[in-house]
Amino acid sequence: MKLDAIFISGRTVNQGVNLENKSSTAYFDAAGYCEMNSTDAGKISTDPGNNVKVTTDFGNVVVPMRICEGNPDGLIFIPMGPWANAVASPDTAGCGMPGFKGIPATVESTDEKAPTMPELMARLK
Amino acid sequence: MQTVTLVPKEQFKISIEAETITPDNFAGKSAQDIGAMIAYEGNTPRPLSELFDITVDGSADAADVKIEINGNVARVKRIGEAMSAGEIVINGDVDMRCGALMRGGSITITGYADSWVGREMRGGEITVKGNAGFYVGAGYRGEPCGMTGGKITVFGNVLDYVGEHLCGGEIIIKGNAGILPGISNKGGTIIIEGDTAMPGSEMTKGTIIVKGTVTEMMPVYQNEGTETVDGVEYTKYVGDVTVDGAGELFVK
Amino acid sequence: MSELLIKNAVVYDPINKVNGEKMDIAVKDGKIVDSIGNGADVIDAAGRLVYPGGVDAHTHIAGSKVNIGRIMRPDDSRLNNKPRTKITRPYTGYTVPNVYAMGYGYAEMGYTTAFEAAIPIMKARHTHEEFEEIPIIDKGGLTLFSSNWMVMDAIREDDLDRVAAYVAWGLEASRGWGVKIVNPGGGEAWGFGKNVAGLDDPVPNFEVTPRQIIRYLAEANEKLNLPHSIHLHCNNLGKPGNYTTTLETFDICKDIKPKRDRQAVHLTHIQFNAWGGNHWGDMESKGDVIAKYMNKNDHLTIDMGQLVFGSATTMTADGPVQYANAKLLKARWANGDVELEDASGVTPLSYHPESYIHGIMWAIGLELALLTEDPWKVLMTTDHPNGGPYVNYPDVVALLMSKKKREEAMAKIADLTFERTSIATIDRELDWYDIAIKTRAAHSKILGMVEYGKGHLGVGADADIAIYDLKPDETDATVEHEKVKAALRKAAYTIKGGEIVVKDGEITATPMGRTYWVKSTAPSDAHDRMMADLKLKFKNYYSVNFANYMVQDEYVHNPVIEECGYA
Amino acid sequence: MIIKDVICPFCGCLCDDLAVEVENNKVIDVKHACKIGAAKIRGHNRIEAPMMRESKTDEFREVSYDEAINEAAKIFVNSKRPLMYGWASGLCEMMKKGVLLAEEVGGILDNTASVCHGPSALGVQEKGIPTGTLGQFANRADVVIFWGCNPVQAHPRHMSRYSVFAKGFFTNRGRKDRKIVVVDVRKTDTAEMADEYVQVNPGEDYKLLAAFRAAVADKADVIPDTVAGVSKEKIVELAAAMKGAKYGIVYFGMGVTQTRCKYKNIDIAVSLTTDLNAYTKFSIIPMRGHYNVTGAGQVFAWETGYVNGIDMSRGAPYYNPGETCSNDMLMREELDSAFVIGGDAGAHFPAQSIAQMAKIPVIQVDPFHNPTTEMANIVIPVKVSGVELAGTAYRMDSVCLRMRKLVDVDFPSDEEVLDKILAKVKEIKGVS
Repeated sequence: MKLDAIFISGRTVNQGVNLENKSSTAYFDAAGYCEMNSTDAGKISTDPGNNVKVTTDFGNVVVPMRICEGNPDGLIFIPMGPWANAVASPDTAGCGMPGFKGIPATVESTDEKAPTMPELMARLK
Repeated sequence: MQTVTLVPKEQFKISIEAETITPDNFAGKSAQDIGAMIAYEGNTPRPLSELFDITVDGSADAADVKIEINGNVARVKRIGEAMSAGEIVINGDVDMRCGALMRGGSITITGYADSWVGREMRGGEITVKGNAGFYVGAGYRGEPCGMTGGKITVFGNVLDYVGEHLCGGEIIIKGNAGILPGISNKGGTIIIEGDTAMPGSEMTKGTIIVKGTVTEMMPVYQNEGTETVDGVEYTKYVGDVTVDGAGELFVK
Repeated sequence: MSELLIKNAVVYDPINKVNGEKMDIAVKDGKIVDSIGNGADVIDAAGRLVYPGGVDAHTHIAGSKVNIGRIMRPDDSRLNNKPRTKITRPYTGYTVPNVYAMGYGYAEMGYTTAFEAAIPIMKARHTHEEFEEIPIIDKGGLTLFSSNWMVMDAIREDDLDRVAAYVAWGLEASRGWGVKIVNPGGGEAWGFGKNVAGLDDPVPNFEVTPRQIIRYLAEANEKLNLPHSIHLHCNNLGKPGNYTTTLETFDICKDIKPKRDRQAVHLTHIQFNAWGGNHWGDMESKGDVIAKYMNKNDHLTIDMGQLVFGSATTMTADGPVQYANAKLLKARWANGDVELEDASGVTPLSYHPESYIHGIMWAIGLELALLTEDPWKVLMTTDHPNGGPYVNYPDVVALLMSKKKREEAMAKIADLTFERTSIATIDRELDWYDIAIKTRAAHSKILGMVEYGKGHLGVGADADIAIYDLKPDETDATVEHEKVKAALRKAAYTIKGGEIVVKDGEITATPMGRTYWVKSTAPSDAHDRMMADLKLKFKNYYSVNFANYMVQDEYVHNPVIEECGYA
Repeated sequence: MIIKDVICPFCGCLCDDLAVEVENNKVIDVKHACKIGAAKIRGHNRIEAPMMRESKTDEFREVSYDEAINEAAKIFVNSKRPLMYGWASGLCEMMKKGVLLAEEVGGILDNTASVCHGPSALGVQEKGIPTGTLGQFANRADVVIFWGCNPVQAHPRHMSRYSVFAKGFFTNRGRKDRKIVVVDVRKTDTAEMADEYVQVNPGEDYKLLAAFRAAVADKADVIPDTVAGVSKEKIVELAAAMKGAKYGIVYFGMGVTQTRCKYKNIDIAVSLTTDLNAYTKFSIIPMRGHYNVTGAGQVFAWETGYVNGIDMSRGAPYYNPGETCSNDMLMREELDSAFVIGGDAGAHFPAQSIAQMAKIPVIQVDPFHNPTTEMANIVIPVKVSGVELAGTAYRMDSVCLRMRKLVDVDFPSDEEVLDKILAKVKEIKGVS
């Protein structure tokens, strides 16, 4: 079951803590996850820690899901970093700033494995 | 009459800045003279002769010079910059800032015109048969005025900020426009025959007519009831009230 | 260092009373000497005009205000662009040039020293980072004290020595040369969007008046024996009817005896403060009234703040006036209040001859210079870039020297201007000697830079020399004003510290200049009282720690330090 | 020994009250910093030596500094369109050398602002910016609005040092003297501790800001019942609260710069702030991310007249975000090399832009291994600025401070590497 959502990204404390430690698993834990509220989690029948696949017109990524009740329905958050960038828009909208927020996306639960940082980057080479 | 034909020799990947390609510069020049003019491929100066096959027929003043570009110049910027007269026909796509600071004459683009086509236009006419990018007829960063005169017609769609800081002249978009068309309009006219969103923010003077659907209205316009323009009935809005604007926005 | 002989120069050197004498100038090791051997390089001035290197005592060339002006104005930065060459970095910008065009532009006009008119102490490091990038010219800066909590608290407690102790500390913290006062007290009132209405209107929450701020700082200035006097931007700038505040302000320091051979107070860009009338409708010039005062008093000097038609980027610590102008003209507006210290604002605008208001402003600047008899009392400035960019100085000089040029300019200015000013009736035309005073000699004198070899060509002075491609004896400046303007715009030679840096208006060398600052001392008991209060303010109110506040030596690579203090 | 008054090299707060304990040239403890700052100063997996590889899928091989620098210089000399990105994690001293190198090689000089607060500069160019130093807000602000930013996560000590809990001259009761409003698309941790949380629909900040302007101008009649998901009543109520402030401050972040309308959100937010100055005192300030991204904008501005996206290919700088920023160029596939220094394009650009970097030679100058390293052909490790190298940085409010050197390491500084690359470029080109 696919959930239509709006994707946003942004900083978190842990993402910051590991900003200079990006080949570590700690960075994956800090930036490789997708937050949604429990109602949305219910719609795609998944639980915290399970992997979800987020897809936009610009790519897809598999990351573990976390609950954040602060999110309104239909809003998913992936911390800024390679996992968020996998689905971000390269369109700079005439002013140089790519699309990291407000991108239409679909989310579905998946058994696929979440890529590590090097694996994500390897996909682009 | 003088006709200059340019055919790109290769598919340019790094953008070429070729502000020399104008009737004013080519008037009375030979193919050899034109070939010697310098364009920049990134940081590297290259004579036009290396980039284009150039043929010149006749010799005339700028007003009677016709430049025809046959082939893909999607990576050739600033064609027609500050031209005052004459004609350019681009059979294909063209890169950014085509016709920037144009004062007179005409440019016709059969394909796609990238962003800032007709930037800070003073006069003359630009016709884009295909779609166009961002900032059609807009201004440069920080300038109070973009287009002040002339006319731009785009048959296809345009992206965001068409006519930003418009101080005069006319822009006609036959297709759809992106967000915020006519933002900070100070006295020009924009007609959008397709759909658009949030037209006329911070408009102080001028006119915007949207013949298609306005998917999102700015919460800063005074509804003045209905009015018929060229036989079509619109709701007339006046604003933007937050800047004491007297701009007129006609919405279906 | 090389030796240089300039032959057949027609020299104007007012500090040494040289008025157009044909002479040779000998240069050795960057200084002017009385003679040198015959192996020296020779420049034959061939009867051309020779001035000391230009000195600009009031200009905004570096720091946070100038830079927010650049950031705000790519529309300005794209003007006056020149690609890099083997010798020069790229030029950008007209009213807010990049650091390279800033230095090259002055040198091309024969200027060799320029003083930044306002350094907020907390942001002084930024000013010095830009000083370190501006090529060729020597620099110094005037440090803002006028709405500083330390100053106002000490004044309220009537502790003059503590005021002096803080001024001494503030000058060192900011590596500044002199005390700058802007709309005294108004900066603090602007902290909550208010202003002070006049000299006796107390500053909210601090209970001191602008008059007291001026008086205490002027006295502290003399107690510390500083080389420059206080440098004062009056209250009520840019308001019709403000000339009365200006005249009152003139009187405040009338009885103060300066410790050095200079004025007790310098009042800056007085054009903006010499307005009569009550509102924009009946605004008129009071340039004549100000000049009358100047002709009767010797304790003060002023500078013009001349307006130049076209684009300008107004920037000043007078936060309220910048907001008022931006609101009136619907212009872009940057505001930059600095905690515990002062306000600031930046507003791009342009001046139009069709506007009678701008016409009046234009006329007042010239009236001040032409109606004040003693040329030493009125320095030529445009308060760059408030009245207009410094690259237009030659245009202002031509106006001062030629009634014909004034008439040509007036033909394009709104008629109402001439009902509200006396500019059209003034015949006086300044000569080369007067101009040398107003563009070098007086600037150096009021700053206390004569003893540092600036603004004159006497033996021992710095070999900062400008040679202009114009023969005074064969040129009638009152008529050939285009020639005057062209000659002054691009010097035939500019020599900085004995090195040729400009030839035929083109940069030939880009040595780095020096930064002049003052290390002054107050009595140790006053210093200790001051430090106790200062440490408390850092603990409670500043957002940076005391240890990270003062400008470090790394930011002043070529310092020249004036040491002075209590007698 | 304990080094006091240390300045933190992580975020735009530039906290300058840290105490760092150093024993035989090793940082062993960091006090008063937040988690992020402490982690940066303690440091972790750094790149040990310069390394190179032919193709991006090969293993790196260790090389000498000279070999890496020579190869980098060759790439520059052969590039018609070299990108030079990052700068914000470096100090101002090295940025000046970056401008010099960009002029010599005719490159595109861009910093991390183009994926952060670059749009804020575009907004400032439209309207200016009424702002001040952080201490001005700490001492005076009684109405504090966090719009599209989440300091609890991104600037952990901001609230205690400057915006919420700080006790100032006119705000000596700290939190109790302030009304905190958070406007965001979701209820962030910062929203949790606010007096008022306004949830705005994603991508509709621009209309909401316009509605606030109408309300402030007492023209609420044009405002529909809801705007961007916020009721007209709430808009009118908050507009009144803003007008009633003694001193209002708007802190804004990626929530407005990265979303729909991009720089126009800042453009109109500045207009709202300016409008409010007719009624009271209001300021606005961007929550800058990197500790010295503000410095990068300041240095580039005084050197070139522009803050980022600076095209030096014609010998004089040309600026036009949307045409000359890194992601504009990558999207158009018109770069033939990329030089990443003091920034991590690999971690902060969209994947499709990075895919373009994969097709061109990439040179990285950075102390730490990161996603850009994965994309690089040449990697040159350098000192960690602000920890192993002293120099100048600019706080988010443009106050500049001097960072200390805490420990010595025998890596070269980024400035030294830039000097050497420039010298080699000139040598290859045969210019003096």
